[in-house]
Amino acid sequence: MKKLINDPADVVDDALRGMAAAHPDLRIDPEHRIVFRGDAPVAGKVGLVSGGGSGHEPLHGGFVGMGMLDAACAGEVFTSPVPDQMVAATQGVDAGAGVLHIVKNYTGDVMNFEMAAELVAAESGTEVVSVVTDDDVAVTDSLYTAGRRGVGVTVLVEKLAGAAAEQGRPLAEVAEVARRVNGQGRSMGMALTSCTVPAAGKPTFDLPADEMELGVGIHGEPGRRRVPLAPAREVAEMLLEPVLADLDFTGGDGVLAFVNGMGGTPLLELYVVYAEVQAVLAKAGVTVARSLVGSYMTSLEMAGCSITLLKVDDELIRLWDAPVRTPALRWGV
Amino acid sequence: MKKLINDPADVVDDALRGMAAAHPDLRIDPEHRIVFRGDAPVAGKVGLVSGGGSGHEPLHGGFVGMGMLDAACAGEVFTSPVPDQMVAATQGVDAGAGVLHIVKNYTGDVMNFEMAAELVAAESGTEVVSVVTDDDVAVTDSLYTAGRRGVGVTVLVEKLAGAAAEQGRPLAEVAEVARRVNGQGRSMGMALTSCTVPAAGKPTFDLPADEMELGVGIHGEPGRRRVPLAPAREVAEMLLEPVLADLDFTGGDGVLAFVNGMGGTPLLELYVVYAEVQAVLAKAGVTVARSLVGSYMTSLEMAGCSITLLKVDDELIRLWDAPVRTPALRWGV
Amino acid sequence: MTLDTDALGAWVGEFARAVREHRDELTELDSAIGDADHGTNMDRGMTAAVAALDATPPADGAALLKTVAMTMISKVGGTSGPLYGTFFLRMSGALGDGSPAAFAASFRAGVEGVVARGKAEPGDKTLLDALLPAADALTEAVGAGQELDAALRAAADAAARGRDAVTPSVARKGRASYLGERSAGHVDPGAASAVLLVEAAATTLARS
Amino acid sequence: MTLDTDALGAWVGEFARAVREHRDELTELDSAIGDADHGTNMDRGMTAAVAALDATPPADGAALLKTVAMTMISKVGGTSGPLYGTFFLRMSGALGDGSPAAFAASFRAGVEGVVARGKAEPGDKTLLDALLPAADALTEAVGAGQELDAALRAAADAAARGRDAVTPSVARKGRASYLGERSAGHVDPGAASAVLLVEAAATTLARS
Ligand SMILES: Nc1ncnc2c1ncn2[C@@H]1O[C@H](COP(=O)(O)OP(=O)(O)O)[C@@H](O)[C@H]1O
Ligand SMILES: Nc1ncnc2c1ncn2[C@@H]1O[C@H](COP(=O)(O)OP(=O)(O)O)[C@@H](O)[C@H]1O
Ligand SMILES: [Mg+2]
Ligand SMILES: [Mg+2]
Ligand SMILES: [Mg+2]
Ligand SMILES: [Mg+2]
Repeated sequence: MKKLINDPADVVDDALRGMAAAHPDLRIDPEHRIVFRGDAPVAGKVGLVSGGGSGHEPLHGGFVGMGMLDAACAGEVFTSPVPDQMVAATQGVDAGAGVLHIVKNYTGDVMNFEMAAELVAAESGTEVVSVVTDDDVAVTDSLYTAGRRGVGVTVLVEKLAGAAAEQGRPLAEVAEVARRVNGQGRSMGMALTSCTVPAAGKPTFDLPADEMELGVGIHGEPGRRRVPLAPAREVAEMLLEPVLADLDFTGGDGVLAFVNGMGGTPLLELYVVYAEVQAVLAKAGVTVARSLVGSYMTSLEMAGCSITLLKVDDELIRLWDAPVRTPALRWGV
Repeated sequence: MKKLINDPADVVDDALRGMAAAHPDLRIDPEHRIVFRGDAPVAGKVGLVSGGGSGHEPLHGGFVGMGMLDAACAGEVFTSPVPDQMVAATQGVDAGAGVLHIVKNYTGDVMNFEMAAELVAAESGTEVVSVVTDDDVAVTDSLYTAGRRGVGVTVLVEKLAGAAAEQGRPLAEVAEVARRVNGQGRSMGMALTSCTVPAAGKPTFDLPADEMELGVGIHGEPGRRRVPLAPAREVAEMLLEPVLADLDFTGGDGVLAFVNGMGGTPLLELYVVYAEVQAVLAKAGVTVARSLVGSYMTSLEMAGCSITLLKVDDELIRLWDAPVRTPALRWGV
Repeated sequence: MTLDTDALGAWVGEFARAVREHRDELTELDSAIGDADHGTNMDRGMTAAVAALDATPPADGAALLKTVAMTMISKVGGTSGPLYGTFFLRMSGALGDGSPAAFAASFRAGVEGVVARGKAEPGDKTLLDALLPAADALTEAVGAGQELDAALRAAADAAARGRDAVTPSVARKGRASYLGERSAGHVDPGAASAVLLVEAAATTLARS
Repeated sequence: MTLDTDALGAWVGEFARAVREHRDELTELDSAIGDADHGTNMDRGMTAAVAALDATPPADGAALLKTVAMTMISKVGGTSGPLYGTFFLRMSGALGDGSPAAFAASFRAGVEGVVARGKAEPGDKTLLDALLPAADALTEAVGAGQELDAALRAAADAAARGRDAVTPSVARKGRASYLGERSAGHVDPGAASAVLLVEAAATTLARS
């Protein structure tokens, strides 16, 4: 295992120390492993809390700040954080307007956030609403299983609901934005190589030199199938085909197109993919209103990418363009 | 070779198509492979032109925009662009106030930029000043060789000289800022894995599973020596030791500390490294005034990092904090 | 023969030891159809649970199981933290008088807690596919008047058979469900750790 | 016997062919002590040069070499583009009457252009370590009244000896210099491509 880390058991704590040092305008609770917005709780504002296993950086800690999250809980690598952390985060951001939990749809994340919400309800008057993201079209038969995974759309929910909260909108409306974004977004990912969980010490899966995993998750969960390596042009088609089949993205005010790197894929390649995504969308009659290209929701050092499309309207475009000031997304301020 | 590309011969053109699609506020000249600021030439402003081989993204094209570069020329992967490109870029950004060339110290880059400057001088009245960055302390005996390489400090020169140009300062002053930054910055890098040049199709070097390259460049040039894998703590020490030995970074207004990822290393690990950098600097009596953590000057999919320290003063801190609006660095606007 | 605090402590200790011994194996199983952390998760939690019991010796069996529960919930995360946590919490609340029948009933209460929290059904390829047959075997054996050691052996064997029985199945819950058909033929990591739990009971409690 | 446009065209064509044949080998040499692009660079440039000559047949030898020069400069980049470009440009400007003596002089002018542009010295482990001995051998042989074929053979052999002579050395210019002692023992990629250039001359021009 080749990684720039110390003891695998310390990865999360060490990275949080680094974040604390690099971002003095965030406040980090090392004991609970929470990244707080420096000025949380923000008077009158709905608090946004998210979190999940580590190994997906900049998600979620890198999205804490003005216009996005108020707090993010960091779990062990690929392991949901625990209820205690979520309770502490929720209490730390509550300014009386209630708190939105943004939860990616994984059994562990959902259960831990549920337990946290139960504890908060039992212990305090804080109103908590949870929105679960589940945008991954790689997961079929989702009715009879754990359902679709929450992937790329989570970043967009955090930005757009964050902007709505920043405008001072009430909890119900902020949650509604989050739900709408989740409902209008779809994603699909692929991997060229496996990631290596530090504590496991070896690659989660073996992938022959001439194959790739299609429909891979962000935890190195193997995908639905293995296919021969293909040029970026075909990869874009293979990823977009099920996305476009699942929801009609034509017409209206167009889409936000998000090409996300899995951690080990350089930006050069993501731009190559984005060029092909644009070409596929143009042919499919889908207009791109906004785009995002970069490694925002990673899977350790896995090489690969995911593509997320979000149907947008005037309001969502305004929320997207609204100022944001976090380590990983920043504009307008 | 596992990459998200089409034909290796088309990588640069394909990526530029992607950049053009993703960043409508940039103007891309596909024929000359130049990324222009959308509003170039900017009246009254000194123009900043840089460029180099591709494969280092976001450098340089991702640093084009308000407060940083006016144009970036993209060469083939790891190959300096050609004089024609630099001439076209220089002419395209010249608003009468002259143009600064920011050149990384590699024989090819220096020669091609020199030829371009000669051509510009012969053909037009545009005043061109070149500043060559050479901050890599891995290269010793630099007096008798091609000299030190230009690495991490180049990003800082582009930001700081870009901010000075944005203030409307004259060419001589902007060049002076660039030279001062280069003179006060030092870097050192390492790699855990090799990169693979698309046209070559296989890793540039083989690195055993238990070794790393110390003093590696950003083109997969092998480093000065191979050492056994070490924890991030020791890596930070090994990289900082020669940097701190080369220039006194104590006292004054402190430093800008920049931990840069080589392309295949995820942000999680960069934060782990940054935590250790802070610790080493604290012990060495060096104050950190500003920091930057991320993959800003990559070497394709190479895993590894470099550390750059820049001695800053009040003026440089102000220039650093000044607004910038580029695909890869953005704040204050 | 009663299942006192010491006996339950021995069970928990033996489970922790077994988890440590099989940690890499559990993670390996989770690599094939999950995210390669089940062994690490369980080991982190059970190590912390044993440490918590050492630090503050529990007043009684219920307190002991509650400490284990709260430690799993606050130290593990993921899917297994809440599920094993809920299992021990519900057992703790239903422990009764320490008789074999009470133990069987509280074990079943724990398993029902897992059902309530995770909403999985038999055959979904989860820890339940080891725990439910174990609970059934235990209840039946104790009800039929068998000695505790025989009853626990039956439960452990039922757990192992349950784990193996779902191995050919396609997972319908948890992370393995994302693989669809590709999950068939792999041992479920959670079912494997649940077998260790029941085996640990057979090894330690039978001697009580 | 004069070195006319066709003869020079044959030389350039043969160099392009040889570069293509040895492309991967040159890149491999550059992987060891550089950035793995020398073969790709030279092949891209020489392929474009041949295409440019095909598209617009040059009026004379000087025009031919100038087209090659400008193509190398505008299509290659890196270190080899400007250096090979300067070589052909200076040769073009000094081509003279097409006699062997004039060819030797213009070859030397080309090599001096490389020195002026790259500021390397003999022994620095660059293309010059093949080109300088070749120029010396050519001048000497032609001056001694040898036939062109013998003179070019001598030049090509001198180039190869020069390349091999610096192989044990530590590079002091270009990217290989960053390796310090680790560059010793490796063949310099630029010196290797320069040998192909002189070999191509010996193969084609000798027949003129
Ligand atoms: N809904 C569920 N109910 C019961 N057990 C489940 C459920 N979902 C998953 N599991 C069990 O959890 C195990 C995985 O645990 P673990 O790897 O620790 O968590 P995670 O999947 O969050 O990484 C699976 O092997 C399965 O036995
Ligand atoms: N200053 C110099 N003068 C002459 N030749 C040089 C000089 N520096 C480097 N070279 C030659 O250039 C070759 C490398 O060319 P190439 O790989 O195409 O360019 P780059 O090093 O820019 O990738 C080296 O092998 C060496 O022979
Ligand atoms: Mg997990
Ligand atoms: Mg090169
Ligand atoms: Mg798991
Ligand atoms: Mg090279």
